[in-house]
Amino acid sequence: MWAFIHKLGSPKWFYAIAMRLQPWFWTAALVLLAVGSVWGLAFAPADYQQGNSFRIIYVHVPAAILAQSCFIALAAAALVFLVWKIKVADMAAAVIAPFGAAMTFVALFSGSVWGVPTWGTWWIWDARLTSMLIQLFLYLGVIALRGAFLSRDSGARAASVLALVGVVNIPIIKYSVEWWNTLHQPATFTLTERPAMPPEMWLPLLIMVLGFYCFFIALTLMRTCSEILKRESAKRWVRELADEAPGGKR
Amino acid sequence: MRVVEPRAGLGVAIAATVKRDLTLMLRRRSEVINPLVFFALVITLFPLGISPAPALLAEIAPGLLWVAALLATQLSLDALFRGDHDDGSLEQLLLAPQPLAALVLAKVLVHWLLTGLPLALMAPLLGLMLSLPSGGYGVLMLSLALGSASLSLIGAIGAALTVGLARGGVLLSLLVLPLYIPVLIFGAGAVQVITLGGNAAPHLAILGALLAVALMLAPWAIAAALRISING
Amino acid sequence: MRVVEPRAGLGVAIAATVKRDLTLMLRRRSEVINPLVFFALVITLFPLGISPAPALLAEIAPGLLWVAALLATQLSLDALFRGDHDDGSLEQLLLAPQPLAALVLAKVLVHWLLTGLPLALMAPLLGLMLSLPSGGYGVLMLSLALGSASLSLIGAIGAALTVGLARGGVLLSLLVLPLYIPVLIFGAGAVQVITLGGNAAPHLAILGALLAVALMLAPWAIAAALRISING
Amino acid sequence: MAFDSLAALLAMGGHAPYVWPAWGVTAALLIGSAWHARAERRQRIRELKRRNRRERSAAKRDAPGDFSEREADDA
Amino acid sequence: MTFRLDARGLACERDDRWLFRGLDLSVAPGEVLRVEGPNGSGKTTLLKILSGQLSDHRGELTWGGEPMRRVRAAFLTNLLYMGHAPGVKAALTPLENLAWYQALNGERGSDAERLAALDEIGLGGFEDIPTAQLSAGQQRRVALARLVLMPRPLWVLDEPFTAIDRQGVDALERRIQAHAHAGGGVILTTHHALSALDAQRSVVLGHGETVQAEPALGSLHAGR
Amino acid sequence: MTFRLDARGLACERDDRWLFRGLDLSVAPGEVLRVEGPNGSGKTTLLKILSGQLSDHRGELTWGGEPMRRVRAAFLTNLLYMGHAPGVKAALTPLENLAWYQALNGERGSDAERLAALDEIGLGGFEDIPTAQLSAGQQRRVALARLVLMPRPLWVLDEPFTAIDRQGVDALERRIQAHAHAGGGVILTTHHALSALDAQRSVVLGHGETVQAEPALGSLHAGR
Ligand code: HEM
Ligand SMILES: Nc1ncnc2c1ncn2[C@@H]1O[C@H](COP(=O)(O)OP(=O)(O)OP(=O)(O)O)[C@@H](O)[C@H]1O
Ligand SMILES: Nc1ncnc2c1ncn2[C@@H]1O[C@H](COP(=O)(O)OP(=O)(O)OP(=O)(O)O)[C@@H](O)[C@H]1O
Ligand SMILES: [Mg+2]
Ligand SMILES: [Mg+2]
Repeated sequence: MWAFIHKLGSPKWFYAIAMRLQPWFWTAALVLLAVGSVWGLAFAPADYQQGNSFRIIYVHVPAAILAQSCFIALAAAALVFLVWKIKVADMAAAVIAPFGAAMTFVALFSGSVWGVPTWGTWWIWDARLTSMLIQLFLYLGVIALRGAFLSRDSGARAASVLALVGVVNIPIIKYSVEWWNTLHQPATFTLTERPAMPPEMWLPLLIMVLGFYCFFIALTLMRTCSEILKRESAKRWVRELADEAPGGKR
Repeated sequence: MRVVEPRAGLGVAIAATVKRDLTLMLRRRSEVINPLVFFALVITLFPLGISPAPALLAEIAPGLLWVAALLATQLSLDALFRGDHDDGSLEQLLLAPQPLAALVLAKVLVHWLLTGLPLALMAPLLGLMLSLPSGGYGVLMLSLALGSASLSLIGAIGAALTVGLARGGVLLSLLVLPLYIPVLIFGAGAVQVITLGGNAAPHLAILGALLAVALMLAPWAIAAALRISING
Repeated sequence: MRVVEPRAGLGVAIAATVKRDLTLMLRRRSEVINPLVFFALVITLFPLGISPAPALLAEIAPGLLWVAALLATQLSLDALFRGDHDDGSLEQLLLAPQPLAALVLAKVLVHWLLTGLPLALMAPLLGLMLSLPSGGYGVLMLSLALGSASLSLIGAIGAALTVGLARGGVLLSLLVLPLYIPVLIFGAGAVQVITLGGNAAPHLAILGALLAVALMLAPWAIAAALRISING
Repeated sequence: MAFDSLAALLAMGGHAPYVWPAWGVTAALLIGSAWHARAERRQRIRELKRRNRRERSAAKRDAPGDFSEREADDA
Repeated sequence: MTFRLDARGLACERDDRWLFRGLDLSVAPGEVLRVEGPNGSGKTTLLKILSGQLSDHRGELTWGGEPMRRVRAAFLTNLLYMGHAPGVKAALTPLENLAWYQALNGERGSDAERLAALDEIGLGGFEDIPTAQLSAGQQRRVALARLVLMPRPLWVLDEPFTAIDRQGVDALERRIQAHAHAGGGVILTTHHALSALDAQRSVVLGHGETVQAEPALGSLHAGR
Repeated sequence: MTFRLDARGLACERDDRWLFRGLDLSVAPGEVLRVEGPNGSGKTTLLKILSGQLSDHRGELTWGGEPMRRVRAAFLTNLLYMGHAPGVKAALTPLENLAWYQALNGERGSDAERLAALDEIGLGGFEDIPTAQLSAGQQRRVALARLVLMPRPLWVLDEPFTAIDRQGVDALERRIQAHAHAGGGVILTTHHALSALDAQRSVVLGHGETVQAEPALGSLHAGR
């Protein structure tokens, strides 16, 4: 187990394994997203209350879930990098952060668009919405901090520390934001109270969530490999690999 | 070796200074988005600190937006001359044969382009989050665009005065905030008037006039302040 | 020459660091007053930007006071390690044979003594200006005193992370303000509850708990962050 | 199929202005990041190839032998 | 027209102590004036006064016979000053740094020109790396490239040899010598023992009130 | 017990270029090791690695035979490092600066002791002036006073002669020599030609990949 982790930590090994796994995840993502989208957009029944605006759920919820998972993945990668000094973990962190921020943005955007027909407003200061917004700021902070250092190594480690501090804070933030909202007034709208969905509504949702996860994994593997090519460009195996690799001819 | 005669070249010098400052800011892209994020963050703090009730927020929205934009501009000003001072290029700027006021104006222009203008463009989004009544958005942007130019100019005077000091940050706020008050009153006033159904034109006209005055006087004041700071 | 054995002396080192930082801050007395004046100025801006109506102001007073205090603390944090970094004494602090976390805690303590504590003491005066209902003043001070200690500790992590960067200021806000939110919510909540006639004890207890957590974790995070910043 | 026609699907029962932008932004971001990842990978490979070519020709010019002696510790 | 910088009766006080008093000096084409003295004797202060950056002093400065105040712009056009801080932006590359300096002077210049200057000063191959990532000596060399690039008659250099390696010092000394031979003027301070630079005149600043002047190889121009 | 710093197989890369590779060196009591090389050859980087400030390098460091990671606290107790930045607070007086340095070391010290150290380093009379108001060389002397005040066996000095005047350089060289004679160890870089300091060993860092080592007067300890 130990040995395996350390092997995986070596860029060469990680590259080999990741490149092998990658096509499978891309395929899975493509299939799942295609099926889920068609099902969700065209075949799932309309909600009896919200009508067709309900179909936003099929992008909103996967994005929201993934946004939170990404932060946990980011913090895990940061921890691995700081404690075991495994460079691949940092390369993964570097590519996870922007994608997590993008997913947070998607959740916020789709949610506020959804809010107009259902709540009649783009934005309310609800606990969940607010903590999502704060999460976006945390992502931006991690990205900005990494970019602000001239030396890549320092930027990497600083961003890792911030990701860890942030992940300690996320539960505290969630808890406090909920406390804060119930303090002033009962929440006007809730996200959780809704009638149980029939399977033909939640099955496509499940498919979409899985599709988003596969997409995330495929993208992370691919971009981490590109990052390896960049950072390890002086190594012989990378150069030999470049000679053999197809594409890039221009 | 013969004496070199002063040559014109003011245009070249200004263009190069604008280009240099743009490059410097854009090279660290985070420098450009930071004031925007700060703006958004401060706006987020208010509902958290005050109350999430939309009616209350709508009432205080113009004031909150303007105060937050003002603080964001002002904080980013601290760096306007500090970097140049620390590495000695401010000394060289002062020893350039070109009129200092013009060079300094170029620096302020870049600051406004990358801070004030984006803030103005972003404000409607935050207005939405504070439930600002529709109808106020155009005036919000216009007043911020006009006003933030004055803020950059006035703030640069403060930045120039404090550049020699180790910790300018808070001191700068102190010097500059009182001068910001007229801009704040007419800027927030314009937005408030329009959301209450009035006519914002007079307020905007005054903002324009303030900007004209600032444009005429501030560059000289900034140049003088820099000379004083470097002298110590 | 024989090898020197590590000696205890941690107490001496901490005391000397506290004394040094106090001397440094007090020698430029303006450093101490600046956050206070910023606090007061920001509080003055709100009535100007929003509305001078006392009823409205009283309603939003706890939130405004807390947000303003938070911003004042946060702005003064940028300088916490920057001076030491620029003149090379941070390098020396890191090379000291004493545990870095303890020395750093001493620096944060001084920061709180000269920023957070005075802010808490001054807040009632500004509360008065915003027509904060009587009865809230004690809790206002207590919540600010407790809360600002957490703010100093959390903010110091951000300050340590950005100390090597040319323009830390605004980036620091981006890093630190999201982390401040729990403190803001419970701090402002405490004051609000008491002015509405409730019991602020649970809020204050949570503020205390947050402080305890920060005291335990922050020094290590700060030390790690400093090591990183110096490295690059 | 929950809709009678393509037009009905596009109209989304009057909720088109909400559903399509939400889906559109999501799709744009997903497709954009995938495309970016692909472009980035090609760019990396291209850079590496160019570098290999450059160093080979330099090596040929200077002295016979392979490029790079800096493979100190692969893996 | 040739240039001439004159100072008459310069005096400067710090902490109730005269750094120098009644100091007369002049720099004309072909002259290298070295300001000497131990640490804290006022060399930097003197150079800042001579380049018009400090105004809390007594005495008179003239440029080409005219009072400095009136011909300041003309004077600055002819001056190249390098202080303790190199005046180089850490986030810009050497090329970009030099481009800005040329533009400040009103010139557009060309990259080829700037590359040549960097090559000559020993930074060839580093022209596109952000200056922050260069070593202490390389950063100072970026500033020194201005000496090659920008034709200004009067150089005022405060410790130009700081952090420069031995070959670099030799090259720089020769460059200064060449500048003087070509009719330029140089005022400099340094604690280094100079080898290649001959025939320089010196002003020696002492501790406290006394100002001595001693001719090194040239004639005596500075004194009480 | 005496000390001994060993480095084995040190390597450091910057911008895809090896500054040095396979570098072995050691410092034992009585030895002065001079790190030489042109600007940008990696001297500062090497000194930071040796003093444990940089961690992005290869190779092993040991102190008294034990890996550095494990004996870091003990090592730091024995180290006096002076970098490019003097580490002196501008708003504090020289006396206050020194008091803090002693306290960092866990000592209380006395004003008399500190005054004596300042006197010896040539700052007598300036002990109560805020350091900001001292000249470049005087500010560096405040930092150098630590050499007199704090008895640490291993000195690591990066360009200690910067901005110091000629007498100052001589005195400092003699101080370093005396430290070595008393059984201390010194690692230093400088571009100055040293006169009083004999019997030092050198590591020469070259441009690019090569690392040569040449014995100056002592024996060869560093090399590939
Ligand atoms: C900007 C606005 C919004 C944001 C930031 C937001 C955020 C979130 C988050 C974070 C989740 C949790 C996902 C999980 O971990 O399970 C979620 C779930 C959900 N949201 Fe939203 N949301 C927004 C608006 C809306 C609106 C307007 C609706 C519809 C009325 C809605 C309906 C739902 C539903 C049905 C779920 C899944 C059920 C659940 O897990 O509670 N959201 N949203
Ligand atoms: N922060 C950094 N990031 C990347 N590269 C750096 C950094 N600092 C230095 N370098 C590179 O490392 C090389 C060695 O720098 P270093 O400061 O060790 O040189 P040095 O021998 O001390 O030179 P000098 O005599 O000029 O002080 C330089 O060529 C520089 O390009
Ligand atoms: N900002 C200042 N305020 C007050 N006094 C100052 C200031 N700067 C310098 N001095 C005083 O002026 C004297 C001369 O300083 P200056 O920097 O000119 O010396 P210098 O000859 O350049 O020395 P060095 O060889 O160390 O560079 C110093 O002794 C110092 O005490
Ligand atoms: Mg000097
Ligand atoms: Mg160096």
